[in-house]
Parts: sequence; C-alpha cells; structure tokens
Amino acid sequence: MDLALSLIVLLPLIGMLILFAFGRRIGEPGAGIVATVAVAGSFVIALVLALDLFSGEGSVETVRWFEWLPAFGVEAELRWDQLSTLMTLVVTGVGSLIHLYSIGYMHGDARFGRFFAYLNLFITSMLILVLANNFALLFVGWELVGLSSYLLISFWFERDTAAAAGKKAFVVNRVGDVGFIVALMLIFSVFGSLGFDTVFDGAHNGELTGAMATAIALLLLVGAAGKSAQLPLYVWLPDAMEGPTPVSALIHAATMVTAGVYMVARTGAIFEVAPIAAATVAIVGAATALFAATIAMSQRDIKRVLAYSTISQLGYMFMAVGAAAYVAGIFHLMTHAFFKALLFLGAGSVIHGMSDEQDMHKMGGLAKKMPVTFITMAIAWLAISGMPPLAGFWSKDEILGVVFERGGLWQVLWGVGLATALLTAFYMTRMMWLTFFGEPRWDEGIQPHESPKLMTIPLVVLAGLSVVGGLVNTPFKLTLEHFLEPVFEAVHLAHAPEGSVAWILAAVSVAAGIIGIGAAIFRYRDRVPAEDGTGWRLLNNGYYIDDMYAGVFARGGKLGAAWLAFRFDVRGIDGAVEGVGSLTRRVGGWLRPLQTGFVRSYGLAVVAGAVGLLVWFLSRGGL
Amino acid sequence: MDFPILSALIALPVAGGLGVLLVRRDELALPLSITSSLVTLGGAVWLLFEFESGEAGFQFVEKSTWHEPWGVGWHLGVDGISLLLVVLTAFLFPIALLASTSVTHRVRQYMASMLFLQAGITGVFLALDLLVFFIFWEAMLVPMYFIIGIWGDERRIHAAVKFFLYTAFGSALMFAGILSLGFLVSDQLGGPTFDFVELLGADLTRTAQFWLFGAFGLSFAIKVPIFPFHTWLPDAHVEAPTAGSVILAGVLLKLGAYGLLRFNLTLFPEASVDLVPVLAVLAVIGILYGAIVAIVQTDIKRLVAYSSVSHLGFVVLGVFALTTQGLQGGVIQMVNHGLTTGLLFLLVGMIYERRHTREISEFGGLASVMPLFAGAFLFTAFASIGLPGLNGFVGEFFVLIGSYLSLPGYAVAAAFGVVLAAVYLLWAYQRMFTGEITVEANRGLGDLNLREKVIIVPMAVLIVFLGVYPKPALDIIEPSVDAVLERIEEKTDYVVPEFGSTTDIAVEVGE
Amino acid sequence: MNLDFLAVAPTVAIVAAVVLLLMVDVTFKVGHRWWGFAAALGFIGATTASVWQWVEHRGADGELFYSGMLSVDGFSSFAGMVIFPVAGLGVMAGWQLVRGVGKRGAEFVALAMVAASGAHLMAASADLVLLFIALEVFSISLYVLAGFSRKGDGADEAALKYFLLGALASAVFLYGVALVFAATGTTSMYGAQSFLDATLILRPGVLLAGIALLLVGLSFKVSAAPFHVWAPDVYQGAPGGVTGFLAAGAKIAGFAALARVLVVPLGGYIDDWAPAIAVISAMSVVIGTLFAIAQTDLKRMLAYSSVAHAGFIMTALVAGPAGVADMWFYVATYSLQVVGAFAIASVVSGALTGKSPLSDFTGLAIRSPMLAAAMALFMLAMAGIPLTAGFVGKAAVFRAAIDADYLWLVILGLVAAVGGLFFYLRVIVLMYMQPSAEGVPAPRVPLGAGVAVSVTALVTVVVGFVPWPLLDWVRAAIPL
Amino acid sequence: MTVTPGWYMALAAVLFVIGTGGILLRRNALVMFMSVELMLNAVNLTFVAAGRELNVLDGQVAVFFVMVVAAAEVVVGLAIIVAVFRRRQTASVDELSELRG
Repeated sequence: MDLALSLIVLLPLIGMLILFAFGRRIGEPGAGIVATVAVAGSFVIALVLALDLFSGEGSVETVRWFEWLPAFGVEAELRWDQLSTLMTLVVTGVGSLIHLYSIGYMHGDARFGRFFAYLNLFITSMLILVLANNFALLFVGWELVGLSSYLLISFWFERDTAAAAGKKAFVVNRVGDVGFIVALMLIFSVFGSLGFDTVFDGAHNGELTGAMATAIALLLLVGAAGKSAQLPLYVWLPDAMEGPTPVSALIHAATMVTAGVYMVARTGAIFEVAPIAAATVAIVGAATALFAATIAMSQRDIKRVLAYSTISQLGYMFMAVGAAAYVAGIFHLMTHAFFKALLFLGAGSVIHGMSDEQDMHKMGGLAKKMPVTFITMAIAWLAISGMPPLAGFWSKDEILGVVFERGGLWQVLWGVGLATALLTAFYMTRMMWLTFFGEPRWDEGIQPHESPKLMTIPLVVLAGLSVVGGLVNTPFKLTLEHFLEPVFEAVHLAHAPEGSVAWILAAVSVAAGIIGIGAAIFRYRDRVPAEDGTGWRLLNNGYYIDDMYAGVFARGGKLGAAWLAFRFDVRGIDGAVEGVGSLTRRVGGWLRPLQTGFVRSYGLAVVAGAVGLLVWFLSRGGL
Repeated sequence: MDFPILSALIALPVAGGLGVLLVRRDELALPLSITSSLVTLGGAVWLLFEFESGEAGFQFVEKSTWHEPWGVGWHLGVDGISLLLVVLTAFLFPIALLASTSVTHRVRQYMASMLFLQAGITGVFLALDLLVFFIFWEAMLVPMYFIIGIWGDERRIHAAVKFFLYTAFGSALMFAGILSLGFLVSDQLGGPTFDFVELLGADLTRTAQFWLFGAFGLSFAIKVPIFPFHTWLPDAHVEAPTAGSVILAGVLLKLGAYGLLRFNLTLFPEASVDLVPVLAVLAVIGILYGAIVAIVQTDIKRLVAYSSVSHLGFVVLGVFALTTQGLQGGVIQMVNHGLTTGLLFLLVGMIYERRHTREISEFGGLASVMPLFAGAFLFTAFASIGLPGLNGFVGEFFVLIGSYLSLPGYAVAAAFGVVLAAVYLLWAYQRMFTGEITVEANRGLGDLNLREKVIIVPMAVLIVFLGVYPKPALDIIEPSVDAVLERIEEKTDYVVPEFGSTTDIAVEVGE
Repeated sequence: MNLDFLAVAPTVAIVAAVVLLLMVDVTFKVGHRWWGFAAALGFIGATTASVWQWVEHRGADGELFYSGMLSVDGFSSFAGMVIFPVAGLGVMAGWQLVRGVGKRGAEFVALAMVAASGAHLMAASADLVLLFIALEVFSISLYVLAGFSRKGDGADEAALKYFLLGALASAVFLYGVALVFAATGTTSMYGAQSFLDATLILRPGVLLAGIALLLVGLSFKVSAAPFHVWAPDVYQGAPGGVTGFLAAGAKIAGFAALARVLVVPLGGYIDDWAPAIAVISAMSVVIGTLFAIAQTDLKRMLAYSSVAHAGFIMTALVAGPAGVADMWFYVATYSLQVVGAFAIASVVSGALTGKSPLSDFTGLAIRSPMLAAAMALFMLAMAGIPLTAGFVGKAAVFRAAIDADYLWLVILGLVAAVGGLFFYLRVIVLMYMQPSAEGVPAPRVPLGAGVAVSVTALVTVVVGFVPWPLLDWVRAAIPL
Repeated sequence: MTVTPGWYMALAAVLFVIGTGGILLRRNALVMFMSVELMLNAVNLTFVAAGRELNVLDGQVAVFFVMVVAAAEVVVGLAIIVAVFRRRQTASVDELSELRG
C-alpha cells in the first residue's frame, strides 16, 4: 500500500526527471510516451487502490515519507481518503488523456521533451496538493502547481505575451497565497500544528470560534480565489490562454484551477464554524459565475470564451462549497473536468486545424471539415449548457437545488446561478455556431483539416465521460455522495431538495438552458453580427477591470517603486549617507584656510590655547 | 587535547593565502587557492559530521588566555547557530574562486585576498571572545575592500571606500561597546573579561543593556543590512567582482544577523525584548522596501542586491520573533539566502563575462540561445522567491508562521514580501530571457561551459536538498536557538508564546 | 650623592659616539660609511644601556640618581629602548639625505644623535629644570635638522617657523616651571610630589597656572591641538629624510615628559588636569582628522594625522597613572609606523625635498609592490585596523579611558578614527586602485630606508598579531 | 610700602606678556626672537624672586641654566634667521607663508 500510494506521486516525478535529463535525446514521440505512461501508470495504480474504497471496505490510509518539519507538527505524509482518491483519479485520468492528446498537438515543437517534463511536473505537483495530509504539504503542492502553470503558460517564451501571461499568473496567484500563508499562521497559532487531523478535529471540537474562525476561513478563501480565478483575482486566467491548448485544458480548466474548490472542501470543518465566511464563498462564487459569463458572451477568441467560461463554472463550484454542498461542488468539479477539458481539447483541435487561428469571426462552417471534433464538442456544449442527461445537467442542477433549498437570501444566489446557466447556454451556443456552422470566414490559404487520431481519441473518451459522468450522482442514486460522506463527517452537508421541488427546479434550469441556446441560435443563425457596440466593447474588455489593475498596480506600482528607488533611496537615504561623507570632506576643505601659513597667527593659536588652559585651571582654584 | 579543528579552519585559508603570495607564479594561483579552500571544506564537512546535533552548547571548544589583565583570550567554539554558517562559508569559497577565472591581473593578490577573507569570516563565526570576534570582524574588511576596490567595476573605488567607511563606522561604536562591556562586568566576574561564555554569567542593568544593544546593534544592522542602513550594499554588490558579490551576499551579510542572534539576544536580553518592536518594524520595512525597490532596478546586480535587503529582513524578523520557529527560520534563512543569492550572483557573473554589461535592457530573449543558463537562472530565481521544494521556502515559512504569535501584524505585513519577490525576479527573468532577441550581440552567446556547470551543480543540489529535506539542518539549529530563548525567558519576564494556545485573533500589532 | 655609571650610560654612549664621530671625521675625512658606523655604535650602545637599565630598574625597582635629578626606572629605560632604536631607524631611513648634503652629513648624524639623547633625557629627568634643558637640547637639534637641506624650498621656512614657535613654547613651559617652583619651592618632581602630597594649598592659583603653562609647552611638543599649528608646516617643509625622525622623536619625548610631569608631581591634581587633557585630546583628534582629509601632500597629511594621534595617545593619560602603560604601547608602536611611513615617503618623493604630493603614490603597487604593501600596512595600522599594532594601541588607550569613565572621549575618538579612514584609505586607493602613470620608473629603494621600512613593518605586523608580550612589558614602564 | 618678591613676580608676569605680545605683533624675525628672550628673562626674574621668597637657592641655579640654554638658542636661532635672510633678502616672517593649508 505504502509503495503503491507513493508510486502514484513518484511515477510522474520520475517521468519528469527522466525528461529533464534526457528529454532532448529521447526526442519525439518518445518523450511524450514516457510522460503519458508515467501518468497513466499513476492512474492505473490509483484506480486499483480506489477499488477498496469504492467497495466501501477500504479505510483511510496515510503514508509517511520522512520527517519533515517537526517544528510545525507535520511530516511529509500522504493521505488516501475518498476525497483525495477522487481528485487523484480526475487528475491522472484527465491528465493521461491530455498527455496523449499533446503528443499529437505538440508535434514538431522544438522543445517537445521539455513540454512533457513540465506536464509531468504539473501532475506530480497536483498530486502532492490533493494527497497532502497537512497544510504545509498542501501548500507545497499549491505552489508547485503555480510553478508548473507559470512554466507552461510561458512555454512559448519567445512570445512576449506568453512570457508576460505566465508571470502575471504566478504573481496573481501569489497575492492569493498571502491569504493562504496568513491563514496558516492563524491556524498554527490556534492549533500548534498544521496537520489535517489535529486541525479538523480541533475545529470540530470547538477549539476554533468566532472571529478567528471567520478570519481563517476568509483568508483561505483569498488563497482559493487566487488559484481558482475568482473575483477579484481572476485576471490571470484569460491571459493564461497564451499557453499551449492542452495546458489550458489540463491546468486551466480541468485540474489546477479547481484546487481552490478542493481546498475549501477539504477545510470544510473550518468553514463549518465560520458561516459568514462560507456565505462569502458562495457570494463570491455566484458573483464570479455571472460576471464571467457576461464577459464570455462577447469574446472572439475561442480560448478566451472557454477561459471565462471556466471562471464562471468555478464560480458555480464555489457557490456549492460555500453553501456546504461539498459533494455537489466536487461533483461539478469532476463533470466540469470532463466537458471543459473536452471543450479545450476540441478548441485545440480547431486551432490546430485552422493553422493557429483563434478568432471565431474567422471560422465558421467547420462541422463538415472536422466531424469528430464537432461531434465531441457538441456533446460538451450540451453538457455545459445543462441539457439532460449529460454530465453537466446533474451536477449543475444539484448545485442550484442545494442553494435553493437553503432558502432565504440564498435563493437570490439561486437566481444568479440560474441567470448564469442561461448565459452559459447562450455563449456556448454562440461559440459553437460561430465555429462550426454558417459560412466559412477563413483567411486565405487556410486548409482546415481534422486532427490526427492521437488527438481525437482523447476527445472521444472525454465525450463519453461527459455523457455518462453525471450518472455517478443522480437524485435517483447518490453514489458519489455516499462515497464522499466519510470525508465530510464533521460537517453538515447541505442537500438538494427532493420530490416535486426537485422536478420543478430541474425543469426551470433546463428551460433556462434552452432559452439561452435558442436565443443564441436565433442571433447567429444567418450572419455574424458586428458585435462592436459600447456594451460589447465593455464586455469584450472584461469591464476594463484588467486594464484598471494594470493601471493601478502595474503602472502605478512601478511609478511608486521608481520614486522609492531612484528618488527616496538614492537621494534620500543614500543621499544622507553620502552627504555625511562629503560634508566631512568639505569641512576639511573649509577648515584648511585657518592654517594660514603665518607664524604670528600660529603664535596666536598657541597663546589662545594657553590662555584657555590658564582660564580653566584658574577657575578650578582661584588666585 | 583534540586536534584544534576550528583553529585549523581559520589557519588553512591563511596558509593558502600566504602560499599563493609566496609562490610567484600566477598560473598556480588558482589551483593552489582552490586546493586550499577544498581542504578547508573537507575540514568543515568533517566538522559537520562529527558535530553532535541535538546538543545546545558549544562544541570543539578551544580556549586559552592571552592577556590576563584585559581578560582576552583565544576562545573558539561552534554550536548549532554557527555550524551551518561555517560550513556554508567553506562551501562557497571554492565555488567563488572557481568563478574567478575572469580575474586576469594581480591574480595572486586576488586569490590571497579571497583566502584571507575566508579566514576572517570563519573567525567571526567561531570566535567566542568578543575582542577576538571584533578583530576578525574588522580585519575582514581589508581583503573585501581590496577585492572590490582593485578587481571591481567602474565605480569600484567609491563603492569600496563606502563599504569600508560605513561598516567601520558601525564597528567603531561596537568597539566602544565591547570595551565598556568588558569593564562593566569586572566587579561581578572578578576582573575584566571579553569571554562570551563568562559574560553570559553577568547581569547588566537595563540601561546598560539598552546602550550596549544599541552599540552592537548598529554595527550589526549596517552589516545585515537593516533598512535604512542598506545603501552601501547595492553599490558594493554592483561594483564588486562576481566572487566578491557571491561572498558578500553569501556569507558577509550573515555576519550581522549572526551577531544580533549570538550577542544581542543573549547578552542583552532585556533590551532585546524591549526593542523587538523597533527591529520588527525595520525588518518588515526592509522586506517590503527592498523588494519594491528591486522591482524597478535596471541593473541586474543592483536588483539582486536589493533582494538581499528584502531577504535579510526575513532573517531579522525571524530572529526577533523570539519563538523557536522564528529563530530556526532566521538561521536557516541565512544559509538559504547564502546559497540562492550566491548562485544568482554567480549566474549574473557568467552573463557579465560574456557581455560585459549588467543592464537588464541589454538582454532579452536569452533563453533561446542559452537554454541551460536560462533554466539555471529561473531555478535560482524560484529558490529565491521561496518556492516550496527549494530551500528559500523553508526559511520564509518558518519565519512567517513562527513570528505570527509574537508579532502578528508584522508577520502579516511581511507575508506580502512573497508577492513582491515573485514580481521583481520574474519580471527580471522576463526582460532578460524571454521574448525575441533584441540585441544583436546576444545572438552568438554560448551556453554554460563545463566550469560553469561545475559551479552551478553543487549549489543546485544543496538548494534542492535543503528545500526537500531540511530536517538535518533544523536538528542542528534547534537546540541552540532554544537555549537562547530559554536564556531570555530566564533573564526577563518574557514568555515565549506557545503555539496552539490562542483562540482569538490578536488584534494589537506588535504585542 | 648617588653617582652611578649605569644611570647615565645611554647618554654617555651617545655622547661618546658623537665625539668619536666628529673627531675622526675632522681628522680623517672618512665619509658616510664611518658616520653610519659611529651612529650605529652610539644607538646600539645606548639601546643596550637602556635594556640594561630596564633589566635592573623596571617596575617597582626605579631609583633616583644625582641628587634626584635623574630617574632611572621602567619609564625612562623603556623610553630609551624605544627612542634609540626608533632614532636609529629614522636616521637610517634618511640616509639619502645624509649622503646628499655632502660633508655636512657628519653634523647631521651628530645632531640627530644629540637630539635622541635629549629626547631620552626628557623621559629620564626627575627635575623640571633638567627637563627644560633636555627639551632644549632636543628641540634645538631639531630646529637645525628641520632646515638642514638647502635644496628643499620649504626647509628654511619650516626651520624658522619651528624655531620661533618652539622658542615661544619653551619660554611658556619654562614659565610654568618657574611658577610651579614658586608654588612648591622646588624644581624636583619628586620633591614637589611630596610637598603637594603633604600640603594642602589653600590658594593654588600659582600652581595651577604653572600646570597650565607646563601643559602648553609639552602639548606643543607632541603637537596636540591647538598647539599643533607648527607641525603641518614643519613636517611638510622639512626634508623627506628627517621628517620621520622628527615626528617620531617629538612624540616619544613629548609624551614621556608629559606623562611624568602629570603623574609624578601633579598626580594629586588629576581632577584638575584630566578634563583639560580630555579636551585637548578631543580637539586634537577632531582637528587633526578634519584637516587631514583635505590634504594633497602625504607628509602634510601625516602631520595632521599625527595631531590626531597625539589626541589618541592623550586619551590614555586621562586615566592618570593607570594609563601610562597604555600610552607607552601606543607611542612605541605609533613611532615605528611614523618612521616607516615617512621612510617610504622619502623613497618615493625624495629624501632631500620637503614636498611629497600624493600623486607620487599613484599606481605604486604596480611599480613597487613591496613598498606599496608596507605603506598600506602603515596606513591601516594608523587607522587602527586589527591585526596591526595600531589596533592594539587604540584598544589599549581607549580601554584606559573607559576605565576612567571617559566614554564620551572614546566614542569621539572612535568616530574620528573612522573619519581618519578617509585619508588613510585614499593613499591605498592611489597605490592599489589607480593605474600608474606611463613611464614613471619604480623608485629605487636605498638600503637604509629599505631596512627601516622592513623592520618597522615587521614589528607593526608582529605586534599586531602577538601584542601580549609588549603589553606585559609596558606595564613595567611606569615612573618611579 | 615695601617691595616684596611678589612685586617682582608681577613685574615678571607683565614682562612675559609683553614678550608674548611682541611675538604676536611684530613681523621681523629678529624682533620676534628678541621678544622670546624677553620672555625668558621674565621667567628668570620669576625664578629669582621666588627663590628669594622661599629662601632657597634653586631659583638662582635655575637662572644660570636658563641663560646657558638661551645662549644656545640664540646661536641656532640667529643662524636660521641669517640663512633665511640670505636666501630671501628679508627677515619678515609674513613673507614665509608658502607652507599652509
């Protein structure tokens, strides 16, 4: 067990080391195969290990690697429970598919081997994140996925935009990390340990109360908002689309960005005692969902549509975990991983087929040219739009149901979620329509073609998962909920309504989806509207929030820093230091004329000194 | 008596330096000095393995009296606080020497200066007699002064003189403090003494502690450097030759923090406790200020220099957090900063040797022509940023979390330093390494050669090792810093806060 | 009457050698080798005699001779052990000057030896009148030596200034002697001591005025501010070959006399004179340092630096008898550094001229590495950097002052010492960090100067590393 | 009113101050030197007067020494002044201010 569990993390690590060392020599497609095998190996092991848990016989396991930071009461220790199992399976499962896809997608890239090394690094980091048995190790994984994200976003570093986007992603994530670190400070000061068991048991037993609980939870939210691209820290994710598309699919849709959701779910015991913070999580999630959805409606870049869509969907998940519907949140996390990865990979396939064209206004009519891509993406489209019985329907519906069920002001959030569902259907339909239907609007010389098998196979598999993935947790059979229940023993899970209310809610949300789809088809059926009104521009530029950040923090910060560096530091502080030095030197110069060269003035000095001494001594005794 | 290994660690470089001077052949200077420093490293490693970790006291003690009336004598010893710094010193010197092949004139004098510098630094870490400590402290300035002043860059003289004068100014007050201290205790201890261990047995009045803390502290603050005494550092770093910068950042700056921890906390516990807010505020300002100022630097060496101000702020914050985690973090952060910033300077030196400029705007897109170099730089930058799995993380983590209970407001403010570190280093990386190649001269640059790889690899290995498995180092440090805390608790009414004891948020800043 | 040959042996050795030198020179015209031989005889003889005295009379074994005129004790014999070798080295360092002035060289050597003897007598005098005579013997010889070279433009100016001001200071000093005599009825230091110990003077005005004037005269000799005004002009104007001798000799003799006068007859009045000494000391370090910073001539710079050093040495005297040992340590080591530094100046800029512009030293490390290294060493030693004798000296005097509760003076001194780095480091910068001018040849190092520099540098380093024996010895160099 | 030794000492003090004033005010080297001699003689007067007052011979003895020393000083001093005069054709000390600063 120990070895097997360790191997889940170690296989990708070994893959990474091999590829870092020999990646160039192994070359193409060997490097991709090594990486894929490593991740697939992890998946298989995880699956085998998971069987026990699935059957309900297995128990929570921990594996201690080595003594790590005794001062914080933590070891390098993995935790194998239902939640981490599920996350591991999603990460390695979707990860393997995307690795496979990448072999085709990255064909011909000069740094093919390096790309797969980074991918393996990401998988390793993500597994550390989800398998960690304490906050410190979680934080290690948390930061390492940030590193992988940085490396992969700016993989094509020759492009200035890619390099800048990578840096931006890392820095914005770090802003969230400040919240995380401060949360860790508080946690450690309360519990004297960063181990999960100590902390969660303590929180459950009432050691955490009042303002402290709220503070910790809110700070964790800050960290989660950074990693999961929630308001107000979402700005890095759209830019992250500068990375190769498989990266967007894997990291910026399916796995890494969901780390925030995972973390909130994992720390449910803390949010349990901090209801205000939990509500804040839900509100942030709902706001983000709606906000990002409106922006997604206006994007022309196919990947940016998906990026904002991801932000929006993550908002759903936040809404769920904020409402204590952890299972629903994790469930949506899983289904979203399937269909959003599929959408991204499909988009990648389109971009690949269109010779790197990403502007949807220059696509159209691709359905015939790329049938597999089209069909699989269409499934994802319907899934994300919440069409039954596809995966997205079940998970989204559960979230909306739970929120509705909590009553009171929560129903406002339900309204927001519903509106978002409508918008989601609208913008996804718009995307599909602009891409696959209508007249071709391709630039000259572009010959769209279907992608190779290596790329389409993962599409098909993911499409299958998008269809059936939702069945693991239907109101008729709550398999996932029962599976995860032991993890959330300490919290009062919120549940979806049952009976007629459930049916009505489902009908309403499906209706919203259909209205959204219908509206989009109606609008884009015949022609591509200009989309350049003031409102569109506002949306297209994401309400200019990113520009505002750039102005205030980047440019303003730089101006301030420049003032500090070149005025205050050089003139002020160092000026004072140098001033003392030069003043000393100058005083020396000023004094020199006193040594006149005239004997008589020297005599005067001697006599004056003598008189001074005489006065002193006579003052001591009198005549 | 056992073999005086500590004296040998000081004597070996001196012997090497004299040897280099006496053998009148320039081409032998490098091999000779590297051999000498490797032998010293061997000794240091032996020391590391023979050291009994888990013990708080001094080990390998050597003690003999020199001059009874003054109470001065040769007293060396190593404990958990100094051991790693001694080893770090011994480790960095061969590497710094190997990175000095671009020194072509007055080679022998250069190598000798480096080796004398090594002896001086090692002596500072080992000395347990305040006067001997001061002798090493001050004598060390001379070789560094020559290294900057002779083999430095354009404005080297200004930088060298500034370095010398500024630090000497600080030491002047410390010297007065040391002499006064020696007399203050003579009634209690039956005669003047400069022996650190004996001095620990004396009780000083609160006022005396306060003034002495100031005298020692100013000197150490300049060396660290603590804001606002930092302005000599960018100048010295920019003008110093690569090896000079490496040593300066790698170990020289640690002397100040080491002094604060070794002497100020233990000899003047009451004053230390009283002055915690002052030091903490300066430390936090240093962390944020150094980082902010680093962002906009146009000279990569200057940027790294300001990053040192920021990183050393963490050390000071950790030390004055007065918790075991904070102190451990402070010490380990010293070691880590020595490795990462040392390596950063080595890398900057490598590119400087190729292009003879340090202006960031002169580069751009280097990753295309020098992928390995870019990778090494990025690796080091991330270590410096404090990425988990690399060494920088451990120290920052310990300091931040360890200082929360005693200094909550400061710890929270300091946490923002981690954002800024990412900003200045990654932006610098972006400007230097990514994008298209903009300057033609960069197009033909060669990637790392064998010598450079030999320089980088051992440091990288240590960076990863300490990042992944810091426990052996922490085991060495912990007992000694705990002993310091115990002493403070014993001498003052300060109580080291116990983690896991609070349930509410500490609202007041600094309490 | 206690007559003893040993008591006057150093003086006799010198005088005999001088007589021998002059007689043989007049008779046989044998040239500079003979002068050197005779001088060596005299200095070695006098040194040996001093060592002998040291062995017999150091510490508590001091004795008075010749009706209490002459004291032979640790103080005087240590002074001899410092003065004669330093003077010998100083003469050696200036040997180019001796050779450069032709047959007048014999007079030069003889005068230098007489001056050394006078300096030693200043340390050994137990009577104020004898002290005055010794001081005049010493000073008058120096007036002549300062103006010895006719090549140097400034030599005559230096000599005249030195003479006029020196005569003024001597007169003031003598008036002080007269007033102390008027107050105590004796010119004997020990007599005055016992008188003052036994008598409570109700109206001590005359005595105090006398003390003030004694202080003026001796402060002038050691070039403490504000009585230092002569030093820069004289150091700079005097030919290179003599400045080291002049500077070192004046410091040793002046401080020896000052210390004995303060400690022996006036020991009971320490509360009156210690603050005055402290103020003079403070003024000296500040003025010396500030003026030195802006100088462009090495010798002039070292003159101001010597003013600052006078201040440092005086710092020890505020501690009274307890500081005498520390004063001796500083004086002994500093005088060697001065001789060495001026020897290098005379090699680089010439022994016959007065001026020694700093630009002469540009790039010296390339042209003449050993010379530059020695110069750097002297500069660092004067700056008080550890592992040189200068550091231990500073530690010693500051220690003494702290023990006497003069912390403010110590802090001032230490800060001034940092200021001193401004100009000491500048010399090093010039030598090491600036390229040598094209075509400037490496200076030829004459044997005498070479030996002087080597010996002084060696001692400076060795004492820097192992100061403990010397620190032990000076503890026995106390007045009877 | 009897003229006690105190009067002589006061006179000596006045003479001493006059001599000092001469040094400070006159610019001819020879006159300055004469002022020094005046100061020395003022001291001699003090010695004699004090010796008389205290009834000890030491005062008178000291005077002899001082006179001898003063003579020696004259020899050297005049030689220096002559040398300067020969070289510069002036005995004014104000002309000698090349060394300064």
